[in-house]
Amino acid sequence: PPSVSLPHSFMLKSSEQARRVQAEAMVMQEKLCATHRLCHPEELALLGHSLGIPWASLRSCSSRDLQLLGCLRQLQAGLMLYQGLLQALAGISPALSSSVDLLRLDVADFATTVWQQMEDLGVAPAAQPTLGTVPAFTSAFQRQAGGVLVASHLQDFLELALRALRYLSRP
Amino acid sequence: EKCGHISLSAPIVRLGDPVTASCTVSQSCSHLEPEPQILWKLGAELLQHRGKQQTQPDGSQQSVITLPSLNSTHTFLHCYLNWSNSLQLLDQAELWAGHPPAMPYNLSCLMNLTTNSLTCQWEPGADTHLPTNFTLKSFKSRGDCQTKEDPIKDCVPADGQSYCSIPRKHLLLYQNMVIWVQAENALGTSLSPQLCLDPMDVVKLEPPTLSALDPNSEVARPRPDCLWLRWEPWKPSFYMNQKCELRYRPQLGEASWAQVGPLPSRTTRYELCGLRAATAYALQMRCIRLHLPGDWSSWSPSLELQTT
Amino acid sequence: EKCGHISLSAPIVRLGDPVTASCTVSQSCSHLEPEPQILWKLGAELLQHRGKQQTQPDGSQQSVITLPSLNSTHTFLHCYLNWSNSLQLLDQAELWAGHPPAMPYNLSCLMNLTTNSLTCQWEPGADTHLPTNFTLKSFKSRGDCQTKEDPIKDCVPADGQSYCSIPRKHLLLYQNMVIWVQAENALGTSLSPQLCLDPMDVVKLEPPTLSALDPNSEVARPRPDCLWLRWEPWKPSFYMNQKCELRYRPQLGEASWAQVGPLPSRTTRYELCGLRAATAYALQMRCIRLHLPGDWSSWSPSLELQTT
Repeated sequence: PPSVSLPHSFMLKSSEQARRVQAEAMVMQEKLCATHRLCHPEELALLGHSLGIPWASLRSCSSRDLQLLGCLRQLQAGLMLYQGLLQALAGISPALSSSVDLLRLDVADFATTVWQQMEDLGVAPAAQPTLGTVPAFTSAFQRQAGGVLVASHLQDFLELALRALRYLSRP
Repeated sequence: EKCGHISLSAPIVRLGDPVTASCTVSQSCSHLEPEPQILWKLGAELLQHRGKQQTQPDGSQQSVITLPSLNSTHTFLHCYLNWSNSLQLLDQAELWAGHPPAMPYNLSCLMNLTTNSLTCQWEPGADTHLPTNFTLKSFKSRGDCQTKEDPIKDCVPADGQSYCSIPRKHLLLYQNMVIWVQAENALGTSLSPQLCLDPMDVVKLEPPTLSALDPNSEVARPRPDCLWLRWEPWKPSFYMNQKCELRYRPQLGEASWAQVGPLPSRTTRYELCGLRAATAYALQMRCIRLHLPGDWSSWSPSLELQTT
Repeated sequence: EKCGHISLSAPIVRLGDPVTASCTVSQSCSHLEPEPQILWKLGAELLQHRGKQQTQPDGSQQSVITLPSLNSTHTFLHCYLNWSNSLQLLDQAELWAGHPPAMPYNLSCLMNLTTNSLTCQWEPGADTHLPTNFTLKSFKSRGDCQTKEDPIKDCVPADGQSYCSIPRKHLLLYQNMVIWVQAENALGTSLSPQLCLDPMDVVKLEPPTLSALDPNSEVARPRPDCLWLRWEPWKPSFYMNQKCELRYRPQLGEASWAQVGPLPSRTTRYELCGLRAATAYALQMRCIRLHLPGDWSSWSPSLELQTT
């Protein structure tokens, strides 16, 4: 497609949306630490690996090799993946459920914002990506530990997305 | 079989409209009277000679009455039988009169970042004298609200209230939605004008938190005409880029506010100079969303600081 | 298959009791380490060399640990694998320690004639440090409560509260019922002593309403040492025969109350004499059920009258 550029209003809104989701993911992580003493995501790498928790890549959004359409697609697909992961955490624990619900709704809305922008640019794939397969957490501990990993990685994912959006917003 | 039965042209009419009613008295009740006489009362008033009474083919007695203009909003119509000189009440019907709902107006909405719900309020319009249901209706849309995407669950306000809150799970943030109010009673329905808005563009922003800095920890020899302070935005709005304005004036006397702005929404150290020495000042701040639609927050409570 | 799994002898024990735990690490997780080492943490404390680790027939690793005496009421037990020199958390279990419930005591009930419900309150006894459920249990009975008639629906108080109200529809008035409180947590159950009462014998009676009478309309020449008043019982207790007591004293000074009684529970005209002239008096009244069990109401608010 001819060189595609993103409208300024999309940059502003999606950046704010990214910061909003990032703030909520941080709140979720703080609650998991306070309530369930799960405060160190680095201690959960092996568990995350054994649970088969997938991670979203934003390779096309890195400033070294930024491809706008690829970046949008990866951003949208990544948000759908996190929406699915957050859905799988349902019933994580009474203290956390409202945070997880709010975060899932905000991630879903952000995915919609990106998808509608791709549609407006006429670059949206025929079918919207599905939530994808996510692990089945079989214990409260797995859901809580999974919650720490998802919240922690979602913040890193959004940090990359914000950097790409800032990079794209430069005149 | 009913002793007496009233049937109405309509139980609810417009104020001043006519009402026709018939009262049918079964033979089992009227046969004891050689010449059974059906009488009507409206509220407490006996309606003299107003009903046309006839014997029906099945032997029952029927009286038909027309009230030319019903002027009370709520009253009772009673059907009596004059039974060995005592008025016997056989049936009664409730009559309502009022107006179809006026068009609700002044619809406005605010997004609450603490409850994450969108609260809309409206003016109901003139009293209809009838039970009238208000419903806040909306659907998700895109762009400039020309297309209708998913409908949103109706928001039904508590009785008698003219506001309703749409919970977060029914909202699609950062996209436009169409919102209106429907008023409905027995005499009709009316709709308010529609609003087209993104909930995040109507956030109710709270003011930032101002706090004093200890001058001595800031500078070696604090200037007598300066004050040191810091502020940070309202926590639920941390993620929103905002710009702010600071206003200040001596606490005593009636000086008008001096104002500084635009200022960033958070700073750990701000020096305000050009003030009168040894004077107590009141400082306030407000903020507004940057680059994107939004309203000014109210002014923060005063921070009271004294120049040295 | 779980990477690591803790199983406990019991998740809830008595304070100071031992706890035995095992952590089983599946081969899929431990095979990456030549000599997988399982470590334990209790709260934030790493338990050095306290677990006996063995390889199981299925190749998994299992470490068993015994905590001789659990002294904190709520803590976490963590199972780690030392994995290429980084501690990897594989599972954690929540540990609770506390006491079985003490016997609830001081159970008392009052029948509320406005809400027509029987409200009972009790002392819960010492804190058990564990989630403990209190339930107000009762059944209908007869005579002196030796027989058990119909059971009554359990009354479950709101969280943390030590009172519960049994609604009218579950009560059989003017008959005895048996009531007690059950306290239950993971370590046991305990029951309060039982009460045998008729709800109508424990009515919370409110005081009567005192009102002044105009002396001039009572007598031609009102005596300076008298006051005229009337009273009627608390409306919801109108049907109860009651006797009452009146007490009075000058408003000023520290005179003790003078008392008159027993008096009927309602009178339209009462003359109180023998008082000091030209003095402001405070009058109060209370009542109690007549001939049947009941408690005195509290004293009514003061009626202030002035002798002439």
